Amino acid sequence: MYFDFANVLVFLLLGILLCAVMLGLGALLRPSKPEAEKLGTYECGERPLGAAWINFNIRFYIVAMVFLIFDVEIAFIYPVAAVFERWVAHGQGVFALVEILLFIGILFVGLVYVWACRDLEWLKGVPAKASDRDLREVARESSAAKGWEAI
Amino acid sequence: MKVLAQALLGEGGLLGSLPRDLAAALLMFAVGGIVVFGFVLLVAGVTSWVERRVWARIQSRVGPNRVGPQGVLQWLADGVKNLLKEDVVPAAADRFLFLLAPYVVVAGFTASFVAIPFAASFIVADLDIGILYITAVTSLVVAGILMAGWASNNKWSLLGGMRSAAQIVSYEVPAALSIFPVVLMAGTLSMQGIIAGQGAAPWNWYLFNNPFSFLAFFTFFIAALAEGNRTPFDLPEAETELVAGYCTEYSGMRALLFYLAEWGNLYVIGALVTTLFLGGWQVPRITENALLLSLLQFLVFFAKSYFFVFVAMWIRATLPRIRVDQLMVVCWKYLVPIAFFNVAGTALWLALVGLPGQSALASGARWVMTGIGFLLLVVFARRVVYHIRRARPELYFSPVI
Amino acid sequence: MGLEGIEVEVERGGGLNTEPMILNMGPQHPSTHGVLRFLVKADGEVIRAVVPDVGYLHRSIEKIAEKVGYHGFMPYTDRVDYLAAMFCNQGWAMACEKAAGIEVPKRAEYLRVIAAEFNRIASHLISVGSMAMDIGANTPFTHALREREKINDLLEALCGARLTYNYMCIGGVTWDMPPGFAERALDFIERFEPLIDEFNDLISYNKIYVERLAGVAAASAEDAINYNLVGPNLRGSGVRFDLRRDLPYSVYPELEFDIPVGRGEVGTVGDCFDRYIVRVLEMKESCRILRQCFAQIPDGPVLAKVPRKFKPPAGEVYVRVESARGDMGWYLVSDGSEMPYRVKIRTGSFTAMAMIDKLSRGIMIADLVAVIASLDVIAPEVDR
Amino acid sequence: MSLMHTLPDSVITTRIDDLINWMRKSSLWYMVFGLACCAIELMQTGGPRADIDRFGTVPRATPRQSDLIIIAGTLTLKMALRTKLLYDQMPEPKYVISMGSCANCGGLFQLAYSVCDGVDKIIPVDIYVPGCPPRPEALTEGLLKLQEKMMREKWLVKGDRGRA
Amino acid sequence: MEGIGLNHFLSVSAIIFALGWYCVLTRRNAIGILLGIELILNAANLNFVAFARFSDRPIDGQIFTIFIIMLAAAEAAVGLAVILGIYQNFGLTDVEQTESLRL
Amino acid sequence: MQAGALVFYPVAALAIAGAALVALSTNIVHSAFALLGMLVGVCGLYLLLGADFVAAVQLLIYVGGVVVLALFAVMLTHRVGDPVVSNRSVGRLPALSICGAGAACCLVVFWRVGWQGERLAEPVATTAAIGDSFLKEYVLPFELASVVLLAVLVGAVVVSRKELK
Amino acid sequence: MDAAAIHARLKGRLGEKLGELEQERGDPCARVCADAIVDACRFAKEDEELGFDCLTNQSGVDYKDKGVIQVVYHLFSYRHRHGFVFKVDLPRDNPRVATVEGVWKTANWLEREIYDLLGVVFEGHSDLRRILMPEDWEGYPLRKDFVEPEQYHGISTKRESLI
Amino acid sequence: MRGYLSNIREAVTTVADGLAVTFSHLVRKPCTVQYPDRIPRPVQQTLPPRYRGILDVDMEICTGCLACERACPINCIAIEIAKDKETKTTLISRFDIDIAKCMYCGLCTQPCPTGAIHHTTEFEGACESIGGLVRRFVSEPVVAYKPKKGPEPDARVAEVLERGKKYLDDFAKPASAQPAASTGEAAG
Ligand code: SF4
Ligand code: SF4
Ligand code: SF4
Repeated sequence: MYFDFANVLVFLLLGILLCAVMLGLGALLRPSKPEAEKLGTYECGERPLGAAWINFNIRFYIVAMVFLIFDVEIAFIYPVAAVFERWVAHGQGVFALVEILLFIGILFVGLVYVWACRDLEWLKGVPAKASDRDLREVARESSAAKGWEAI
Repeated sequence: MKVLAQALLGEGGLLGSLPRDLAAALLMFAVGGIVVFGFVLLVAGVTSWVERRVWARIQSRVGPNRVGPQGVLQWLADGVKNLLKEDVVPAAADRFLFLLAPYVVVAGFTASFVAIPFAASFIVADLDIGILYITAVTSLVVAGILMAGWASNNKWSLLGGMRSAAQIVSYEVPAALSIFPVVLMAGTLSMQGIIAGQGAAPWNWYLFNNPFSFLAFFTFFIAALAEGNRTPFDLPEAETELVAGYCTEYSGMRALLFYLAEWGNLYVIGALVTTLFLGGWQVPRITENALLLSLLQFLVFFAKSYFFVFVAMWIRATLPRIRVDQLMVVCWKYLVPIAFFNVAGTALWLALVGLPGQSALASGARWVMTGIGFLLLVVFARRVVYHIRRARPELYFSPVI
Repeated sequence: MGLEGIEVEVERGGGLNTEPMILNMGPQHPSTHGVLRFLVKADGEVIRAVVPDVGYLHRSIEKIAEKVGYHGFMPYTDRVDYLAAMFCNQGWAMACEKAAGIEVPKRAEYLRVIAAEFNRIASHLISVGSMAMDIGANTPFTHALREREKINDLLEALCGARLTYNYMCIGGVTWDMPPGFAERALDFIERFEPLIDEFNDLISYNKIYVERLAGVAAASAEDAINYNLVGPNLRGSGVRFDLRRDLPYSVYPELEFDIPVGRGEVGTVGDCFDRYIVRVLEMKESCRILRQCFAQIPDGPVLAKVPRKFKPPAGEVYVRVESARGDMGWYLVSDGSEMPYRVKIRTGSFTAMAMIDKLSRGIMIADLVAVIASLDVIAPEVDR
Repeated sequence: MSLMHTLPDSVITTRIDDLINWMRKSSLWYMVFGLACCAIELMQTGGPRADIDRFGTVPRATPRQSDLIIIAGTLTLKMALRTKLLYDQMPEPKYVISMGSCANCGGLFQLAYSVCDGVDKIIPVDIYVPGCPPRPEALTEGLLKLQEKMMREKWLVKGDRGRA
Repeated sequence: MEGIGLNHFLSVSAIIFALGWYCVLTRRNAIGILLGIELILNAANLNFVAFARFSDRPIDGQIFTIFIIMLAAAEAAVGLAVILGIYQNFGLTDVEQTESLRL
Repeated sequence: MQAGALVFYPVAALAIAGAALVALSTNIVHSAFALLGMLVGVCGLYLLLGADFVAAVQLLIYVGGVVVLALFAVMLTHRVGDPVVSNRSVGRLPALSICGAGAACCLVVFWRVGWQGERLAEPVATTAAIGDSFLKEYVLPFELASVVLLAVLVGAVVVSRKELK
Repeated sequence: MDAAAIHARLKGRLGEKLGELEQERGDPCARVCADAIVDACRFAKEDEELGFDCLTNQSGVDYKDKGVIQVVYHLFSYRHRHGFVFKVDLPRDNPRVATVEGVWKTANWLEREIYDLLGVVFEGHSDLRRILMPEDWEGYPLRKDFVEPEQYHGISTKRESLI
Repeated sequence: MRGYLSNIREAVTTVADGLAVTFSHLVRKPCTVQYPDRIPRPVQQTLPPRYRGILDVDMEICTGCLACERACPINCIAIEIAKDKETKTTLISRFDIDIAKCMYCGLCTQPCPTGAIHHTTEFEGACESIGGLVRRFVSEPVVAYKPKKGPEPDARVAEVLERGKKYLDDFAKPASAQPAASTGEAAG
């Protein structure tokens, strides 16, 4: 068993080694000319409008949360599923079956609940008259190409 | 591999005496090195070329055909080119995480090859938790992608990273749920164990075992595509929306490492599908020569896996991409319930009908399922012929041009 | 316990939906057709407002018209809408002819229609193809390019260029059909029509595709008219209006064709899918028109006599042609000299672009791409 | 500590350079960057008829992963600034193909008030492709010319890159 | 596996535990505190597995660990949801202030 | 040095370093990513202890779930670049002394008691045993777990939904 | 309705503010006083019989010699399939006119373009920014006396001829 | 439930049909023309005669009339001529075309009396320097061609002239001598 586990470690190391070799070899061969402009953030050819590190939609979060619950469930079923066939063979199939079905069933209720409450849907309705004044200001400013030094 | 180790080092566990362990480690690194640097790199590289050629063919083009015969070395050229490309770390990025991300992604991806079987006697480590292990290490990839997306400090990257993470984790649920029918039937999580439960002939595959596993095959494949960020689920790198997704800011080799993981992942998907549903390396015992048999098994396994790699490419060349809200709908409202249904169904089936050989119904069912599968293929082929007839194109059967 | 170094996050009511992210799409962005730029205020993936920023391709074509003269301006019109240059040629030629009262020979009119309709197919091919590509399917786009190449070949044989045709001239066309052209063209149409069906099988009615487009960014007929949407976009909103039939010019009255309109087949009337499918159907209609043209085209000269020093009398005209992107208006003011006094081109993309903000509120970022593609906005037409 | 331009000029090193250059030229990724009419021909060049993917040349959406920027079309003054920025954001080594009359020297839009007459005013151009628009084959030829040029470059061998 | 005994694992666990506590004590950001709690739980898990491994019923310890992991996940889900809720309503993730908010 | 130690120390170091970063990093996103390192390290320790199934579950749930969730939550709630986010509620020093003392006590006790542990046999597969236990002794907790999960799902969704509408 | 009828109906509403019907080669047109243009447009749109639901084109012409900048409105009715043209003469040195954005949405961008290229200020316009030219551009290019600037952000606008 | 199942059905059938279309392309011939090397005939030869490629001038038949220079809207033709009083001939000392600027519109070729200036099917002109994109047709002054009354005596020139004439003939001729306004119907 340790041998098997050691292999996992070895492969993780090899993955890292792979990257290191590639990047190291590259470091020997590639040019490097950092310039201020080059290191600027790419934003479709415009100067970036602020950092990207800002908040974003909560939908992703809810999805991840629902996932987490189901993930735990999956972790629980794995060992049971692995022995299920043996239990069936030993004639205790019904007990195991009931247990699995109960477990899955209860969680399925959860899914149904989330579904029914429309929590899995992406909220779309947005205040139709969200102001675009700030956007226009941004457009005006960037259109003026302020701060673009002469070429 | 264990066999090899035992042959070379003798019986006994690891983590005992140092010299023996070192020898074992050497062996592991040697084999691992061959697998990672030889097989994985090669497969990922060649896959990129094959993908371009298949795409090209579907799009009435030729595709890369200049580097090496028919362009097979195209991936090498791309690799060398990217090796020589300047490595840009944007000033606004979170430098440490930005540099770390590719390592995490690639390590997570290479680690999954530990449990991928190649032949009956060749698997790096037939982990007892095999299939669970592969699902688990994929999580590293998610973390790496999030890392890349966040560290870049670029809006497109961040959006791409978010989408990617949300997508991979969501689809892990239907994927894992679709694995259960197989696990239920095989009674083990070990990859070799699962394969051992199947046979060489199609009707001995889990795919055709019962209606539920047949359905599970499709849900699994779809979910696996989504986990691999493949069309129609390629939102994270949706070019027309998010530029290049989470690797927008990555250049040269670093970007290539992400792509490497992606192409390699394609093979992992294929190998998983093959293992779980298509009988893995099972071949009829046509020869007694162990080496020859192993080779044959390897070829069969590889061919089956690569067929699914091809299917993924083919799908990618065909389908548009779904939207992020639809992505969730497809996952939670379609795949997950169906997968639940499959698990419950398979459990019931096993409890009431049993495995083939245990009851006549079970044995009969797999014939029926095989028949249905064949029928579907025929229907599809007829449709292909219809399209050809209608367009009256110039036919051309050679795989190369 | 020490409380040193505390700075309090005081921002109150900072709900999760109140910090939208300002995204900058373009001017270099794979989906913006040509160089357009959109400032998007997005709340996660949902768009709250869009401000298009144009002018990245403003080539001052209208000003150049005042410098190069009537004949010399013809090649410039090719660049106004490079995907459908024939219509610009035609618009300019018609404007000049109307200003000077020149009658164009019948055969030339037919040739113009033939060239224009081929161009319409070519343009729509790009439009529907890039629509598919923006939704994420690359193959339909390349198939569209493949067919377009065949049209390019035909047009190349007819007028010597693949994109910037400069085929029409004031008073007619520059070349008559080359020998064998009609046969080649008909053969192409013969093979092309089933390919439209194949295209539909491949992508148009694909469930994912339909779901992506259905009900997205629907423009009601009233809004469409108010915002002056034209051509396929207008018809997508269910308004059965086509200059070729309703304010006929050239030889269109002699031809028989249908005007497809959006019916809300899969979603709401006037949604992205309607605008898309109208274009697909129009390609079929164009094939029909072309067949009739080749059957009906008379013999005769293809060019009226026009002096090399072309000087229309002072005055002004406004001509509208149904381009691939709809009603294209040519406003020409002449002061009787050799140079036009003022030329103004009112293009479909320009007005469509103005509507994007209205259409895209509350949709998702991925949809914005579809909306732009479905409106078939191209930069040179917006900016000129 | 790059080995670039440090090795002595010898048969072997030149050979290695050749190999490197051959690999590099066979994998020229270009940025999706269409400006005007020429962009349509650029598209067709990537399309099924001309298919420059044959030479390993594929489009990339981000400048970070591109080796080549094809200036396809009219460069307006407004766009010129952005183009410069995009070019700057490409990692070395990078190449520029100027496609079409407008990009070469402003072409027919030299008469315009809002057009930058030639992309070489803002970024160094490697290859000029004439045409208005150049047909896909012409652009392909430009690409091949660029490949020839790349083959002449030095990588490990001492000396400058051999760029103009 | 000579040389490495129970002590070693317990030591690691103790260190992680202490760091977890440190994190919980010093952070004012609620999410940070949650991360600290995860550290503590992991330390506990490690103990369970380690002790079990060196006892004669290795499986029980592991099952405990699995249940703890489950609970940790549940805690994370609910905890983070609550934090988000607070943030949404009050725009802050700072524990000291939320106290005074009297939710 | 033993081979076991050769593996143990780096893995333990990874776990501790990760934990330290979680606790000490000023940037909460870094903390969240450091948690990843800690979890992987602990996962390695589980493997060393022969608990393969637990290790996999750790990866699956913690790395794939909790870390991602935490990251999402962090990205949802805070503006990075604000240095204020990680300021402290307890002085650094008092906290450090408390925790340091605690850890030191534990360590001393452990090493005094001297659970050196005997040489362990090769670990055996655990999945089947765990599965059997779930169906035997632990059947009630197993089923309860699903109820708990259901409650968590409903609860968490309700909590985070309230604000959306 | 034919041109004369349209004109008559408009005249009924606008009276003196509407000029004579001109109908040479182009479309029927009439001059409108600058202060009446919104009224005229609104009437033209909302009146049942006129029903000009669409502003197909709006453009400006610089008549330098006359010292006038003319804004031209091309109206079209999808309902009745007829068209009409309004013209407004504005003084060249200070061209200002009320916006018709409130009548037809499409006027928003068309007016911005006229503002950008000819410098006509549309009073009451919601978003009067330059549209085609960059915000820091000087001059109105479509005016007859526009001179090209020597350079823009350091890019010179002249080029040596190769031949 | 109905909608649910029909959604699945539609998705499966349409996706499968799309897949069938793409699969059928695997046995169709690619339409790629493998320029430059793997093609049966050079692309130039496959282009139609009207193709407006790079301009060429046959100096043998150029009359030095400057019609082309005047016709070009963007002045990318530069011709220098000198009248030789004694021999009554025109000397062309420069004939440059800036193909970097040219827009390939063909306006210059239409007024040429002999078809000397014409578009070819040549399109390959990529160059590393922009200076290389100027085509100079005169290296040292040449005597301009003078149209002869009868047939051209010089066989070589005659051949070129023939080509030029053919080139010009391809252009549409204005409907003859009738007044412009009424051409259409009468000629049709
Ligand atoms: S060179 Fe010609 S075709 Fe190309 S962008 Fe300029 S005008 Fe358009
Ligand atoms: S083709 Fe047009 S642009 Fe070129 S030289 Fe002739 S007239 Fe001038
Ligand atoms: S080329 Fe033709 S038009 Fe030009 S100068 Fe010579 S003869 Fe005259």
